[in-house]
Amino acid sequence: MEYVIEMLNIRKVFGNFVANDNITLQLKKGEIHALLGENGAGKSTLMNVLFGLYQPDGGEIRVKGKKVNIANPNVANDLGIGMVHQHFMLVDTFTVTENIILGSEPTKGRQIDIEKAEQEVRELSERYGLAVDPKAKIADISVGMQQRVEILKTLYRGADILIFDEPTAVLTPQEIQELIQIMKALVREGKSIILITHKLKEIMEVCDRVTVIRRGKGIGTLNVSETNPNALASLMVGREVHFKTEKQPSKVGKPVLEIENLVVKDSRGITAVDHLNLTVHAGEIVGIAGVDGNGQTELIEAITGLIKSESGSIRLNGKEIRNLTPRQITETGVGHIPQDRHKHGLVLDFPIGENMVLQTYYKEPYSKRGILNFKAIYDKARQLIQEFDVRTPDEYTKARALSGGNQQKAIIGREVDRDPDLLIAAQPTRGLDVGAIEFIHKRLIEQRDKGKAVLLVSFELDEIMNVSDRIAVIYEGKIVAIVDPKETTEQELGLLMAGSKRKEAGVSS
Amino acid sequence: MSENRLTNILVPVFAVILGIIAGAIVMIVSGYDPIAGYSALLYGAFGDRYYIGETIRQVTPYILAGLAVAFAFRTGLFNIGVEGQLIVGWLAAVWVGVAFELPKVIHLPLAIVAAAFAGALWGFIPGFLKARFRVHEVIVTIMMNYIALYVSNAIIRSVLSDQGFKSEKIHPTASLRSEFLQSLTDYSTLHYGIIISLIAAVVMWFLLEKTTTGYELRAVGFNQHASHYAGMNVNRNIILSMVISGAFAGIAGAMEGLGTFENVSVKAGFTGVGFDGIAVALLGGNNAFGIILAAILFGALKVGALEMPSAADVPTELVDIIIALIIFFVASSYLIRLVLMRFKKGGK
Amino acid sequence: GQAKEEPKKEEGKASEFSIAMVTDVGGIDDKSFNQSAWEGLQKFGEENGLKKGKGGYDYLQSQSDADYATNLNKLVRNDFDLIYGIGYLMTDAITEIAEQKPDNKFAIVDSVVEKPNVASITFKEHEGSFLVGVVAGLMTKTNKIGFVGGMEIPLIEKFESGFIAGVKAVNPNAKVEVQYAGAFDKADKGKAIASSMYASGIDIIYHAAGGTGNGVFSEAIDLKKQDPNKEIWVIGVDRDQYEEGKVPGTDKSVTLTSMVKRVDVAVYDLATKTKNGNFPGGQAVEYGLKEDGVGIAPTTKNNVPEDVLKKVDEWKQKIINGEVKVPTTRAELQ
Amino acid sequence: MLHILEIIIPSAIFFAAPLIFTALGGVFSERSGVVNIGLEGLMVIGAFTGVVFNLTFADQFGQLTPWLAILAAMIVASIFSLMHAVAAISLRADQVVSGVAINFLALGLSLFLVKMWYGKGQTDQVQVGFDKIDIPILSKIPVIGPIFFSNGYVPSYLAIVLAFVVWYVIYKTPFGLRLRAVGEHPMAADTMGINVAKMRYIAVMLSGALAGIGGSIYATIISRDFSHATISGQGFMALAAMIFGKWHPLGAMGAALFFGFAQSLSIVGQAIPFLKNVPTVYLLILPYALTILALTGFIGRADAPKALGTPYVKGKR
Ligand SMILES: Nc1ncnc2c1ncn2[C@@H]1O[C@H](COP(=O)(O)OP(=O)(O)OP(=O)(O)O)[C@@H](O)[C@H]1O
Ligand SMILES: Nc1ncnc2c1ncn2[C@@H]1O[C@H](COP(=O)(O)OP(=O)(O)OP(=O)(O)O)[C@@H](O)[C@H]1O
Ligand SMILES: [Mg+2]
Ligand SMILES: [Mg+2]
Repeated sequence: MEYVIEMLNIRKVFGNFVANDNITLQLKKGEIHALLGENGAGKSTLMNVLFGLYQPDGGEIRVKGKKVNIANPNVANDLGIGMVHQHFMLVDTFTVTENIILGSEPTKGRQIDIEKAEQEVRELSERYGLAVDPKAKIADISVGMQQRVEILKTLYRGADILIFDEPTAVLTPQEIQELIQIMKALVREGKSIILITHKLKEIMEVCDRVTVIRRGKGIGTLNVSETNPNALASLMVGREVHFKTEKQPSKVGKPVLEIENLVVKDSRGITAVDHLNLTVHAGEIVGIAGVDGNGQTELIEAITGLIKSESGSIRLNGKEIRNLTPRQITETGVGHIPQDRHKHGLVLDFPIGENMVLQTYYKEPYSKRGILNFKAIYDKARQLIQEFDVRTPDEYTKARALSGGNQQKAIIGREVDRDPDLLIAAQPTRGLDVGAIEFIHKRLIEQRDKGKAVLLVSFELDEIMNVSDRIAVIYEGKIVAIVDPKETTEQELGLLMAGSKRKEAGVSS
Repeated sequence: MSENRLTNILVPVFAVILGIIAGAIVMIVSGYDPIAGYSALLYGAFGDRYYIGETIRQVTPYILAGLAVAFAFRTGLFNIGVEGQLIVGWLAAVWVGVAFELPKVIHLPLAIVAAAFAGALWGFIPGFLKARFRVHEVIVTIMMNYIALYVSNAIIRSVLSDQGFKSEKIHPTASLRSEFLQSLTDYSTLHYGIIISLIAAVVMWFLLEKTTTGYELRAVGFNQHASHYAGMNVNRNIILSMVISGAFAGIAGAMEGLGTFENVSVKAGFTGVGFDGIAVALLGGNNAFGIILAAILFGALKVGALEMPSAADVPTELVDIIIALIIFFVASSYLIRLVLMRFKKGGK
Repeated sequence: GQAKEEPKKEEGKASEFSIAMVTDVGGIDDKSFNQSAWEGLQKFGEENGLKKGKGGYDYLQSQSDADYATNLNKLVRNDFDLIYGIGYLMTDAITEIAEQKPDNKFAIVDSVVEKPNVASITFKEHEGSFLVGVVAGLMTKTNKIGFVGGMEIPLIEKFESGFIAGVKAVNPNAKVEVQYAGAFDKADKGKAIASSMYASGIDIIYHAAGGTGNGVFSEAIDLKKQDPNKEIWVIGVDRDQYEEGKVPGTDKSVTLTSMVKRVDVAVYDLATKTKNGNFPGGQAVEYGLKEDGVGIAPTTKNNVPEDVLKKVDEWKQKIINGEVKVPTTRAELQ
Repeated sequence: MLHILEIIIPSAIFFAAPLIFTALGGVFSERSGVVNIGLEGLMVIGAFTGVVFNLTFADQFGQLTPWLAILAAMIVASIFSLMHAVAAISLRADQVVSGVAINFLALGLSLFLVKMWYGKGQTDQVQVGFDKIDIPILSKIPVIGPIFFSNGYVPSYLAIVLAFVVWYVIYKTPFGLRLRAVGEHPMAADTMGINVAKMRYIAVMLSGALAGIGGSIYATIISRDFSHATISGQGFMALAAMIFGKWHPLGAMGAALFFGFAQSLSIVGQAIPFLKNVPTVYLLILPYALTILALTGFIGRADAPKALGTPYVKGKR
């Protein structure tokens, strides 16, 4: 058989939780093999087993026919297995080269031979058209670039079997296209690839075969040519799922958020938002499409008061809120689902309950004259938990213990419940499975139908396309176009986001 | 949940037991008689009402120092400066105690408040520098300790005395001592400070667990970004927590100045109470009630130790070894937790 | 603890006159007054056939200032007949316990407590310092002399004033450089001060700084090792510090002389008096040259020539028979 | 003025040396992600071992004794630091806590042993110390010769040399790269096949060894005996020096020298004409006040290694 990798009946148990239950996955030489499953289905776990980070509790692994015991990543490396992790494994104070050679450094004498290393990296990068600068610091390069560094790490170690764990979750359409080209190039060079992704489109586009797992169990392996997205989705979730979320045409009301000539500098003092204009009305969802790093983050942090802006004006229902404190802004009626749920969204070491009143603890009924009223707090928590179906043992459980998906639901519950006139949602579905995504999209639309204004920022074009009523394309800190999702295509958007074609700057319709 | 709480209580208990066992082993290995050693220790700590009085007297500043350390810890700050804050508190209390003549109802509270203020000021500086310039509070508090030591020595010499080595005795109206307590404990140096320290413990618990201020302080301690996002003033909370922590430490100083010594003298070195406070806080799990228990334990060990050389000629340092090991076992609670786990599993 | 108390009382009374002392944090091996006092106690104990421990002679060491009262109390409860507090730091503790236990006998060294049941022992350190000052004044080659004090307190000021007076008496144009380390246990400060003093041409340093003095010695020794013909000296304090000054690999010592303070004599003396029933309660006994309470170390002759020693003796007589009045403070020094 | 420098600088260097050694140790430990407040205690152990060894073997080894004493201190202290390593790395202890424990234990244990072995509160004075030297050629250089290269102790100069060695190791060698990776992003290091625990053990034991040296040279050169007061705060000053120096070997050395300078200024200052009438207290607090000012003013905020203080648990995100 020409399988390069065979994982047979792999079993992995954490405590008394079975993450992988007799999963079998066989990888042919030169194929791109998709691994599909919900959040927590066990994909990362399975791959971590293959990569030697975890030891299987059952089953066996064969590489090129012979049985192996992958005790640690070194063994995996020696077997030519390389992994690009879901959460990047890069030291961002190091340079690209330092990250790549880490652990197998070329030396002259006792000293690292950095010139030689940089040379090798440069050659590799050219050979696969990765175009990374060996001398650049990780902290200074884009997420897409960082991912290429991850790829180079595996190539540098001579891997011919590559594992990609949710590589596209963090990429922009352009970057995704480039990644796909890279993967094809790799396969042409005789490498084999396992690709984990939640995005069925990508599977259909690049993969030869797909293995589906659900709640730790293997459901089966199909040839991509013989299946379709809906079939895959229902296989993965175990029920019917709708991609296009149903919604009535929007009843647009008065302007809620009005931004004029806003200028914001980023932490390094470079102008990130450059005389930006944008208006969001009651009862509409405005989606901001753009390549990561074009000022989305700064724009949102400026609106919500997390960072100060240089000049311009931000009005909420006509009231100037620019450079007010976050609290003043929240109180004027802004809700914010932050991009980084772990950094901003939650105090992970607080119980879910106390996280539910993060912005309102000082108000009645949650406290009176500075004394907290825990009954009121936990009543509210219980209500939200069941209303937004947050899967947690109880409201006293630390937020840390919840899955990304459930953490996200908790945050959305909290923000929506404050009933703000403007709801800002940044990457609300990042890394979540189709089920959770569906739920969250419903909630956003619900708000809009209640006559609230919603500002959605996302790198996932199809999310933007099917949730927004208007799409504002951001490029280099400016809104370069406002388009109607019904009249545009991903291709057009992609071009706009790349800054090629310019419509008249974003004056609102 | 409750199981969790149980382990949280069991861990320090086990740590203490292990520490005491280890102490016995040390004694045996080094050729001392552990029975004699520990009975001397016990007698020296609780042997009769005098010793009990002395133990309680020692416990008093320990509770407050522990609270000071813990309060900062809970807000994510490490206050090694309790020692210095204690010294300036001591100085301030005595200063008020000798400088004014007032009725007790005013004088005593005034002296204590002065101490709290002095300590708070000493805590404010590192807090402010951390908030405003992101200067590492550990260094600043270390430096502030030395500054406190030398400055207070200088003041004692030039202001509170005429180039002497100690201030006068404080006026009785500012004293925490009482005939009653002394007669009760046969002339120990026990004073009313213990009541103050217990009140302080309640205050800390209430402030942190029950008030919005405490909610903010804890939130900032866990995650500054999220606190900022939630509209809290992170810098204000950092400063506040250092100020309150310092105030507790200052009051600890007042206990020494108004109770134990009734004056303040030039110090050749640190009192050590501030550093012991770190141990107390850690063993007490940075929790008000736990701190009281931890303080009692360490206070008893310290006072009881004095009996060991004469009664069992075991060096007093043995106690420091025991304390160290206890802290060590608390730190390595993971080990104890594992054991407890096995235990539970076996039970099922 | 009553039951526990009783039998002790019996044996306490049964056995003869018992004495004990409380040291400060220094301990009975501090090469200073604590050690000296303990030597006195031991001498008394052995001569009277006492055993160490309860009912005989004993000591307690304090771990911190807070322990003084506790330790004194411990000794009281163990029924020692005479209890010494060693060092001025114990003044308050003694005062307090003397009030609480009017029937017990106490003694304090280096300080005065006016209580009927307390005997105070002080020394005329200024007199002894005057004599070593004379030695320094006569021996200096550079006419630059140093004084290193521990903490700037009245007690140490007595050393300083007496010393300077002594120097000036025999060598008016010698200059005495005074510096305080701010602590009695900071050897590093002592060493740095000494190094700067020697570097600035000072050739004799008198230290009254306890442990801080160790630094002075180590600096002098290191310099001497580096250049054996270098003429630099240290003057020891409290006990004969000739040994501390020994230069490794030689039989030389950088200790020129030492101002010895016979705490042992005083302690022994007081114990005997009390045993014989004449306890000088409420009095302050001051030990000076006359009483052999202070003086210069016998080893002085090793490094100091005959004629100088003769001079020293002349001054000693002058002081004893009151011709010279030695200042005890800077004010008097003027 | 020059003359004053000839007094201040050598004593500055001599004050700094123990801090430099110890701070460099701290750099290793914390660069690997393990907080080490235990430096104070490790210095205590070093001082204790150094002195005891010196007293015990002076007759056998003669002039070599102090050097062998340093070696002994190094070994014993690094073994002692194993406790911290086990707690902090294997037992996932709170690293601050176990550091504090180390400090208590070191002092308690060493004094306990001193009382046991010598029957008193402090050891005798060591007889064989280090010699003051003038560095051959260099000390002859006019002006700077007498200031920098005279009246020094060999270990002091070694400290400065070592700082550069450590810099080389941490920034130029594979070991250094891995060490820093482990301190910044242990999981990344792990996936690159680096044994995180092993690296951290090595780092902590190095910090023990260096703090041991720091403590022993302090005791042998300065106090010449060991007692409760021998090491009182130097470890914390070294910690400060390390943070002040932004976890960089040369930075730490600079900071240590700065402390040393301030220290000796505060002592020698009393002898300097134009500082004579300044009240002593100002000179005494000078080093500490200056440090705070320096940190606040031009140094600004230092950022620690990212993984500092967090135990690494395989497979945990
Ligand atoms: N280190 C671990 N310890 C305990 N349980 C774990 C661990 N890692 C994963 N799990 C459990 O195993 C399940 C599978 O986790 P895994 O990360 O493989 O999911 P996944 O399919 O990668 O999810 P996602 O799509 O969100 O990446 C999770 O639900 C989690 O509860
Ligand atoms: N060490 C762990 N212990 C327990 N559960 C874990 C651990 N690591 C991951 N998990 C769980 O595994 C599941 C999938 O992990 P993962 O982090 O991929 O979740 P996610 O929803 O994808 O969030 P993310 O946005 O981080 O991808 C989640 O339920 C997560 O809580
Ligand atoms: Mg995953
Ligand atoms: Mg995920």
